[in-house]
Amino acid sequence: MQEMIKERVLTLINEGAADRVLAWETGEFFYDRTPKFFDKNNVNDLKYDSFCGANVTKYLIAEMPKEGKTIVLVKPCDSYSLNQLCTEHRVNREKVYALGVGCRGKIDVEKLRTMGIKGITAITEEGDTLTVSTLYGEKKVARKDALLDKCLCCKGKEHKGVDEVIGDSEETSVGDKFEMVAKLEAMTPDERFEFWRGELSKCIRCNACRNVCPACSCIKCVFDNPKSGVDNKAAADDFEENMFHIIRAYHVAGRCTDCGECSRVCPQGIPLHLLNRKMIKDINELYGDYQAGAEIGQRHPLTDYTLSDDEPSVVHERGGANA
Amino acid sequence: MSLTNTVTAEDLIRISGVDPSKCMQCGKCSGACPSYDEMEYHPHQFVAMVRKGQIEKLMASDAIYQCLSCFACLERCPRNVEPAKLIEAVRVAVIRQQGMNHMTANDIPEKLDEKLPQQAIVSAMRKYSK
Amino acid sequence: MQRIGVFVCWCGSNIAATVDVKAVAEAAKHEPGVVFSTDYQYMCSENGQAMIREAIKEHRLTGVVICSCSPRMHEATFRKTAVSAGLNPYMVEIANIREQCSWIHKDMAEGTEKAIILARAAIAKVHLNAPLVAGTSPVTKRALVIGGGIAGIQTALDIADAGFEVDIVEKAPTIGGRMAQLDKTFPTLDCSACILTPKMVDAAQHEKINIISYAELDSLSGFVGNFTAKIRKKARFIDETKCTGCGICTEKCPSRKGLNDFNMGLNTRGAVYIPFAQAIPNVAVIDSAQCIHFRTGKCGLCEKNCSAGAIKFDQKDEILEREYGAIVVATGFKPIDASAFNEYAYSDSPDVVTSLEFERIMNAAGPTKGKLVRPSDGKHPHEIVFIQCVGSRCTEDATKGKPYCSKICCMYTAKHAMLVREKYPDVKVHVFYIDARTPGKNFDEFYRRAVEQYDVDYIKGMVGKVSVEQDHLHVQGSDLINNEQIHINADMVVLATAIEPDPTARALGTMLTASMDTNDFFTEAHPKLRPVESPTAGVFLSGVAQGPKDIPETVAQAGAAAAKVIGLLCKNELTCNPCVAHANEALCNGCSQCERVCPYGAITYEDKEVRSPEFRGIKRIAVVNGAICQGCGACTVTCPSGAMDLKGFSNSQIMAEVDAICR
Amino acid sequence: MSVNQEWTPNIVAFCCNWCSYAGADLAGSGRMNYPANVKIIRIPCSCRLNPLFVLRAFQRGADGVILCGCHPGDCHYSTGNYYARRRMTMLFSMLDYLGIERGRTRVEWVSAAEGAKFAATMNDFVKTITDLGENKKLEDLRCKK
Repeated sequence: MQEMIKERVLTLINEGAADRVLAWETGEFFYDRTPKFFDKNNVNDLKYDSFCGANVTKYLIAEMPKEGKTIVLVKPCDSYSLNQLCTEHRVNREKVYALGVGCRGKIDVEKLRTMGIKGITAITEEGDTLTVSTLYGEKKVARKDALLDKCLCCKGKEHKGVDEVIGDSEETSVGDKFEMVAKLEAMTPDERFEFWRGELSKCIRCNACRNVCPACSCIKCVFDNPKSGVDNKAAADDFEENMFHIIRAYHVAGRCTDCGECSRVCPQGIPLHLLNRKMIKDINELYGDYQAGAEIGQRHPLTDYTLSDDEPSVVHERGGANA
Repeated sequence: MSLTNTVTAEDLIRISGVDPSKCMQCGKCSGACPSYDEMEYHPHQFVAMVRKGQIEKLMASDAIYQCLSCFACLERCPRNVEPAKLIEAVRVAVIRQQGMNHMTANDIPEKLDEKLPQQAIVSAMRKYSK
Repeated sequence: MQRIGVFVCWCGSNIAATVDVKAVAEAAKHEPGVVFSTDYQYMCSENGQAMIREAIKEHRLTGVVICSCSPRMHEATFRKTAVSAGLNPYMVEIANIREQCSWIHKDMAEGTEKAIILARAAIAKVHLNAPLVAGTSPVTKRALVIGGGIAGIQTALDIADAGFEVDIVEKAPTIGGRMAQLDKTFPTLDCSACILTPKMVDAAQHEKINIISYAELDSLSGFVGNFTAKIRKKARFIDETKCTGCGICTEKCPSRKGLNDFNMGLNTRGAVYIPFAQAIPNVAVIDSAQCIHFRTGKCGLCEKNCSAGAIKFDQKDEILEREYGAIVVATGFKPIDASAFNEYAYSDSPDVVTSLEFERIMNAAGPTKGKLVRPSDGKHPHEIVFIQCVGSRCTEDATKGKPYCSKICCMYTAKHAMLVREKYPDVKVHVFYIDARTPGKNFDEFYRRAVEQYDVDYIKGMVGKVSVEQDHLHVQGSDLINNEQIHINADMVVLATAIEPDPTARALGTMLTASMDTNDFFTEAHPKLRPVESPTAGVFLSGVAQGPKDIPETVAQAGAAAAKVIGLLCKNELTCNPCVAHANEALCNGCSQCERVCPYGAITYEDKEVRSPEFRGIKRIAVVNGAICQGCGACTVTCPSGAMDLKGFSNSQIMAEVDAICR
Repeated sequence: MSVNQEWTPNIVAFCCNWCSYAGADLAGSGRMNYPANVKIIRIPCSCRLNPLFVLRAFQRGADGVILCGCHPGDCHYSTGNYYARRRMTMLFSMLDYLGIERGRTRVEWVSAAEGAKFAATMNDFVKTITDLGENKKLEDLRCKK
């Protein structure tokens, strides 16, 4: 598929339909896939394979002032982020050629490591099986066991609002994506508090979650703005750890497409997506099903209302036993 | 409501789910009633009398058995007061006071005709088990 | 650093009884920036205000905190005091230590402690206050009246008489509205046309009034004093400047099957028609859906017969763009569809008619030339039943009908009953009523005349069913007074159907951002004190668009709305509320979220060049129109970057208050 | 606040200018009592309440935060309280999800005529917070003196 994509990209650039492409290149390790802009001279270095988990759409924002049109490679899940960015006028859809690329779920090398596979030198795939070459010989792993967490709650194989699609996709979700949220909801407040203290106290304020998040696209973040009253560079105490993540989750509520990048990039392994997903679950339950980025121009639930919305006390009334 | 206690307006309101205070006494129910001439008290009077707490008169009246349960009053009421349900509630109250001579729940399913409104069957049954 | 003065009021014993005012003044002295602090019996008195003025000058104060009664009481007073001493009025903050402190607490220590905290919060806020200057915006001295019924005509005449230009936009081919359809008017029984048509002529001939008929508002932008409206003038396929209203075309037209709207569809008219004899403009209009020429390309008889050459088959809709300072909504009403009430057999028999249809039957210019006959067979009726409250006073949860009283039905039914008895004493007339509601000058006398003088049979009760029988209508109803059910064999049944807002009102409300209630009546800015203004500045309400009302009330309200419009148009410029939102250009992402929550449409976006440490170049930025913004702050919270802030209630000001309280 | 003295809660009440602030004034005019630890901050509309302000209050040691606004349908700005309703629902839900006691936050619609309701609401809220005790989960220790 990678070759077909390169060919198509070249054709588009040569035809004058676009000037550059935003895709992935190989990073420091053989499985690293880093976002990169290519032009027709270096498009040959473009990579697209099962390691391209990263969502590159956010990089388009900085590209907007440039002349010409940019091709962006989007997996089905990335297309939601692209649409949301267009809705928020952060990306001008007219300056983008959205090239949908097929996806059957992306591989998480960390998962292989947690299986105890060490010294990985290469990974090849055939059908549903991965062959992992290691320093200590070859190992076979079922592909589905090595998928990124975000692929386990895949948004489906359909690209939303792209200009063209190359390759086939598969839906890779397993089970209910709100399962863990529901589990937390069922805990007592003290148990939940302990859970989140345990997780959030790991935060080192590296800002990776913020930097990767396609919804966190502010030119200047409130945490960097001394006048916002909440600025801080490092979490000095428990509260600030909480505060940062509450505010971040709240700021993206209704806009978060649940792309799962925040948890993917967190070096401390904090399940940040559980905060966003809670907001999504609440929105779905209280204001009707809503998927951010499903199409351009949507009005998100927090900038909307109905006359008969639940009162905020609904929060207190739900799951009464744990009050 | 126990069998020995007197029936109150609140009991009837609870049984029927009818709020008699919504009634504006327009009389459209009684205008629509096909059994009007037979009935001692007419649909709008049921509503007014329940509101005033004159329950005993209603319970003693034959009017509750002359009501055909046709629901015309309920259908026409501009304020959704549903007098038929209130009349039905008076009947229920009478039956409950009479003891347990009515059908049991288990007798009902096999007698059920799907084409008939269920409430009509139940209320008719109560009526004839006087 | 601000130089702040703190003034603690005793309010006689109102505050001083439970708050140690001296202690509050003393505590305030120790707050940063406070250079002067004092207390006084009555700060709002002339002496108290003089004390504030002197202190501002003597201590070169830049900010003032008054610890006194609620700002709702005297904020304006103290702001004026500050202005007279040369200080910006928005550098004054009030700490509410009366209504929200001394009056609710009994313990002196408790009250004093809280008063000190409230004073601190106000001091903390005033530190961050900035002088605000109210902007101004010009006023276009022309009004738009939407709807050309009696409400619109009267409003337009009153505004025009004050010397301002007025445009009336009427969706029908003629002005006149519902009143033109009426036969007689209660309680005087004078002929409706006789009192309306002179007003229509006045409007048409007034040099300041411009009637735009057969037209609708397409879109509206702008704000109070500065609206721009796009008006769609629908093609009537007649050159208005040439048509003389001779009516020859209407006689020659071979397509005769169009229902005559003016006569409530009781008879038919040609495809080219003039709605009624006194129509203004007295110009024909072609119904293109009915016209043979438009359907087949043939015919054209009207064109051949028009000596003025006014027929223009190729006429297109035209968009007029006009500017206005004020808008009056006078969209009126229509009767509800009676066919939902099938117990009254409206759909089953032509002899069951609505009151407005009956009005046309009784009208000398109507389909029967004013002769009372049964629509089914043209025979003279001998017994007529009127039913009131059809679709009025139903509950919200009822499947049909309206929850409100339509207000006019009791009176027009009395009028109809009386007119029938007057003209045809042989006809028996029964009226079923729930309540006869006749509050109004000479109204009850009028109703009593119907009963006493004209022997109309008023029956307290309602009709439960009307059934169609061979040659009559069988009416079954209740008589609650006599406690009996009655059966009448009637020749005609007249339904006093509820009235509802014109169906165009809802879309118009959205276009004007004027709020409406659940029944689609326009909401007034205040139900008692501002009954002819919409909450949206510059939009005024006239007639039934605001709620059911009769002609005298409508005319009174029309005059009131006109007075409000004149009051606005008299001004050369409007002073804006300075506590408005504004976007920090360096922070704004241009994401459009603020625009979505703004109830006034005050936010637009511009591509602007920005130079800030984070961004250099051209970017999309939110721009708040300070003349439209009302300062609610909805945008400030929805803004993810914190670019949007509200003057006078800024993020940092509110947080400073929070900090002071939680200290 | 010192630890030795008997603890009383500190409560921040945000009131919209048009309904609830006037309702609070009316409670005062009617001499209806409610505890002095309720301090009112005036905001133009309930939709002006940024969730940041709520967090800020907790950070600085507030034990409870309550928002009062016009009844739905009565907003002076016609739609403000509808947005506030959704925003606060989501914020409260988030705080609850993090294990913060549900009772510490509340929204109550109080009209300008409901002085008695304002006082009753504040009495009830203070009681709830008193029963919950000090806010320990969300306070910033550095801000404590």
